Amino acid sequence: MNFSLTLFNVVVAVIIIVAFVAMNAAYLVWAERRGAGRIQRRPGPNINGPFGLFQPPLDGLKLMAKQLLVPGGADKVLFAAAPVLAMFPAITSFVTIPFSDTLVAHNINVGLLCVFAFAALGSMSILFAGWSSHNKYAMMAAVRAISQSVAYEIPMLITVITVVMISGSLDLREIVRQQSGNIFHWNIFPLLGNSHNLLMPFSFLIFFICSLAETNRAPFDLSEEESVLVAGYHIEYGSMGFGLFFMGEYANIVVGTSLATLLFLGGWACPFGLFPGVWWFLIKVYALIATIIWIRWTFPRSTIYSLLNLSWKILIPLSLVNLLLTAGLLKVF
Amino acid sequence: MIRTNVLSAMRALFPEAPEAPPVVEAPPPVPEQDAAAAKKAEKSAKPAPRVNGVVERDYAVHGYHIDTQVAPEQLLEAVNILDQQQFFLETITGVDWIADQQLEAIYDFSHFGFEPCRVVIRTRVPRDNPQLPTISGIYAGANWHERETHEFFGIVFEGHPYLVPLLLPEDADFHPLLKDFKA
Amino acid sequence: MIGYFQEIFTGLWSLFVGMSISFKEFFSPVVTVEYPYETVTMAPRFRGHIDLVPDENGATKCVLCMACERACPSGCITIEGEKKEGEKKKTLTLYQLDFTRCSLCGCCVEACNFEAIDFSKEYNLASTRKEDFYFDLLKRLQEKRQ
Amino acid sequence: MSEPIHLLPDETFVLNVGPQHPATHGVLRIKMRMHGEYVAEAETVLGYIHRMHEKMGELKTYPQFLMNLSRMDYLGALAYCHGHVLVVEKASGIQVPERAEYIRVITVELNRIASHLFGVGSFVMDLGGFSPLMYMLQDREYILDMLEAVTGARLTYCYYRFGGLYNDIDDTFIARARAFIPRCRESLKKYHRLITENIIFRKRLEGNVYLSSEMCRKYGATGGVARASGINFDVRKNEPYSVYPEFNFEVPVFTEGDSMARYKVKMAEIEQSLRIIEQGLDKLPDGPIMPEKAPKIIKPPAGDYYQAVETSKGSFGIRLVSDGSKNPYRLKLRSPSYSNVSLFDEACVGSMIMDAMAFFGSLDLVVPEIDR
Repeated sequence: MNFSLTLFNVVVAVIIIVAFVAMNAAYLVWAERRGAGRIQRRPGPNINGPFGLFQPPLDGLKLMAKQLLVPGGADKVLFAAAPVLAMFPAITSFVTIPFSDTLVAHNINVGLLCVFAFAALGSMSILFAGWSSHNKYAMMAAVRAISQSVAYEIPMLITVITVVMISGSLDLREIVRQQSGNIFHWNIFPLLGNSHNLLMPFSFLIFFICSLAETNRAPFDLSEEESVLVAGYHIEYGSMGFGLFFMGEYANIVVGTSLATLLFLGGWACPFGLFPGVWWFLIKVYALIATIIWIRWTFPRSTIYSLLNLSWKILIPLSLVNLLLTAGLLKVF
Repeated sequence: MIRTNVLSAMRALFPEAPEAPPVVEAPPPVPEQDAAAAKKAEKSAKPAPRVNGVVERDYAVHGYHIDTQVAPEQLLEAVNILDQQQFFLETITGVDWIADQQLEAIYDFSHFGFEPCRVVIRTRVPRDNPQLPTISGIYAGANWHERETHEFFGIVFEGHPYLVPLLLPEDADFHPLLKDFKA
Repeated sequence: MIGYFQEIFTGLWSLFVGMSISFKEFFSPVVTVEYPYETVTMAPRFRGHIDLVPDENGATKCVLCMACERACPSGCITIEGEKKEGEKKKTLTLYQLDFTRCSLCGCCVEACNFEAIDFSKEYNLASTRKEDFYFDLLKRLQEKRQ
Repeated sequence: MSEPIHLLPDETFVLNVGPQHPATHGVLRIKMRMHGEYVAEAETVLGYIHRMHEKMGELKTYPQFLMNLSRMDYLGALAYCHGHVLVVEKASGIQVPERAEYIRVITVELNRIASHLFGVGSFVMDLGGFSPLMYMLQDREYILDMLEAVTGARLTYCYYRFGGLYNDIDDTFIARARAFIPRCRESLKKYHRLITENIIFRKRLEGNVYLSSEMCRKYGATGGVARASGINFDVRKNEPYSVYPEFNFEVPVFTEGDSMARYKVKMAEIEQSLRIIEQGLDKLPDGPIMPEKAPKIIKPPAGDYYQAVETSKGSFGIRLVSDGSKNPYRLKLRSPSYSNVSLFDEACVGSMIMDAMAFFGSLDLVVPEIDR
């Protein structure tokens, strides 16, 4: 009885999560296009439905109506598996991500570890797609994506360790609970609150840059650079295979920003210390997503070597120093 | 300064004609010429082939200063002179003088300096066996211009590293700018 | 060492400057015209395809001098006329413009000494059939008269 | 920056960039032999939109060929038309009224700004920044609207005639041009803050594919490419034509020889073109726009004529060989980008493909002009 109830709970939760991620992915495309349009002083999609809100389902319909082509010489199994894998890490990550104190599919006390373990699978889908497509552009993109992923996992995890050290827990709920209260109790703000997180804004910056790179977003979207690699790893994908990659990118963004919110911005805590709840979590997540969109439509793309230089020469040393100093501060206070 | 340098160096190419023929430039005829003059102009449609040598031209009329006609053997020597004077290659082109059964290759050179000096080197080859030495060893940029001249006129540039059509399809065996080319 | 940090900070600052610019643009009004729903008015000198100019009776001014046909670089004008009985001059029976080849250079309009042709202001020209672009200008003129 | 690497021939592969590739701005193909991310060998393949303008020139009469010139470089078409009318006027001895020349210069410079804005914008788009292109298109749109009101066309103008112009400019045009100058200066400041100072942009472009001045000379590169490599060459200054000697402007020259310098040259040239337009509007004389006795039929006397003009891409030369008939005997179009792109094969070897494509974008190519 107890087991079947848990199973029922998990199934319902997974369905909700899939729906949440898919809706998010679809409507973030809309938001990105509208936002890009406004930044470029044009309206963006505004014909289908009010404010163009029917655009994403119609696009999905169009993609689904198209034939799924497998290029000659492609590895059929991996080629089909790659787009599915693109969505998978995002969905599984959400199983352990708490939306509020009570709203979580399945909380485990090493939730943070779990999220990173799944998120690392995302680059596998790019590798599969690039390798199986039998296309040189896709292959180059895959190699880029892997080296980028390797380079940015390191500073990202080192930075996360600082948060874990302060909170003393890998449980995401616990990390947020410690930040409850008003805006100054959040991890990002130094001095007040947890008193020994002087370097947290700095950690947040590193984390944010790394999550941009991890999710292959501009200015680090080298594996889908349209001006050289045409579309990168999903060059050979059409139909819903492409659609899944496209949605996977946005789903990964949601995961990344959710993590940033939980670790640094106080999760579902209200800035004024009032009415904490899931809405505050969502507001913060979407604010971060808006920032990411804003960044994408402002900056040119980085190069692969300056991208790797940024990681190995700047972010990793800085995050190591950050880790050491945080440890020292923890010891002192 | 550079103009006189080039002029003297070019004249040295033609030792048998030390005195350059005096430049006689007919002023451009007034546009409203009578019918007889127009007919006359039409009759003299093909300019008489000029002998090899150096001519100084009126820049205001022709748009270039020094007009050199060389024999194909002298071409590399003449181009070398310009290379030493830091000239750059504007373009290479051909003209099909079908009445004379000759093809003319025209090399346009100009200079980055502030004294305008445009030099034209022209050379004529028989139409049935058009062969010229390549200057792509001196001017790397001549590579493409020679390929273009080759595909449009059929002039063969000996020693050219890669003489295949550039603008036309790579299997094109026709030369569209020849006057007897019919599409 | 100072250079290392200076580079990081100037770099970051330039990024913030860029973001402030795009932020400002975000709240600026839209400058585009949503084409099928709203259109811009064409400039008076806009050169669309040519059209026959009606005289005060609504008939064509063309006298079949063929100047436009000769002037056209692409040979896209075809003119036919016939001599009706009891009339001195030929009358125009066909003025066809092959718009697929027209490059809108205006040589024909300049060549015309009778001001019989002029540029139209048409720009909404789209079709999936080539034949739709063989305009019979005389017919257009007659339709306009009605 | 990319170090020269030891290339192992058996570890290379061929990458076909183009003919349909976003970075080639049209249909141009580059056959690249890659060593990982590095370019080991490149061969540019042209001719995908070759239209044989030169043969058309021989088959058509002089006025009929007018419209072909604007089909070469459709972004900065007026400068090409200018070269064509100048060489025919020179050949047949037609005197152009001063007002017509001034209007030609003003419109050419406006068109040059439009071309540079689009060139820089699409270059930044190659680097992944899309919004700057959109901002630049707004300014360009203003120019195109202005030119459309005068010439009747937006890109493929047919405005200049042998001896003068198709029609005169009006007060609206002058007012709009005057309003454009401060507006463009203002947005130039914005572009500098948004692009020139941006760290990502600078990191990508500084030191990106160095071109020496000697290499530019050997390949006959002109225009912005040569001026970025320290060659002070601008046909408007070095070999003044039209009424350019009466204008006070500078030729921006940079010595770095990298893509950043090529970009900066363009931005600086926009400023100089604004200066020329400003002076041109001030000095604009009254008078006719066509000579009183414009010849109806153009028949230049036999001989050959050359005219070079400075277009937005470089020095455009036109060689006219006339045999005294209604048609040119030979019309050679020397397109600047043809020479500019010919050095790509040699220059890009050893750089990473991203840098090679950024370099390619910095050359500011318009493929119809290369292929003619």
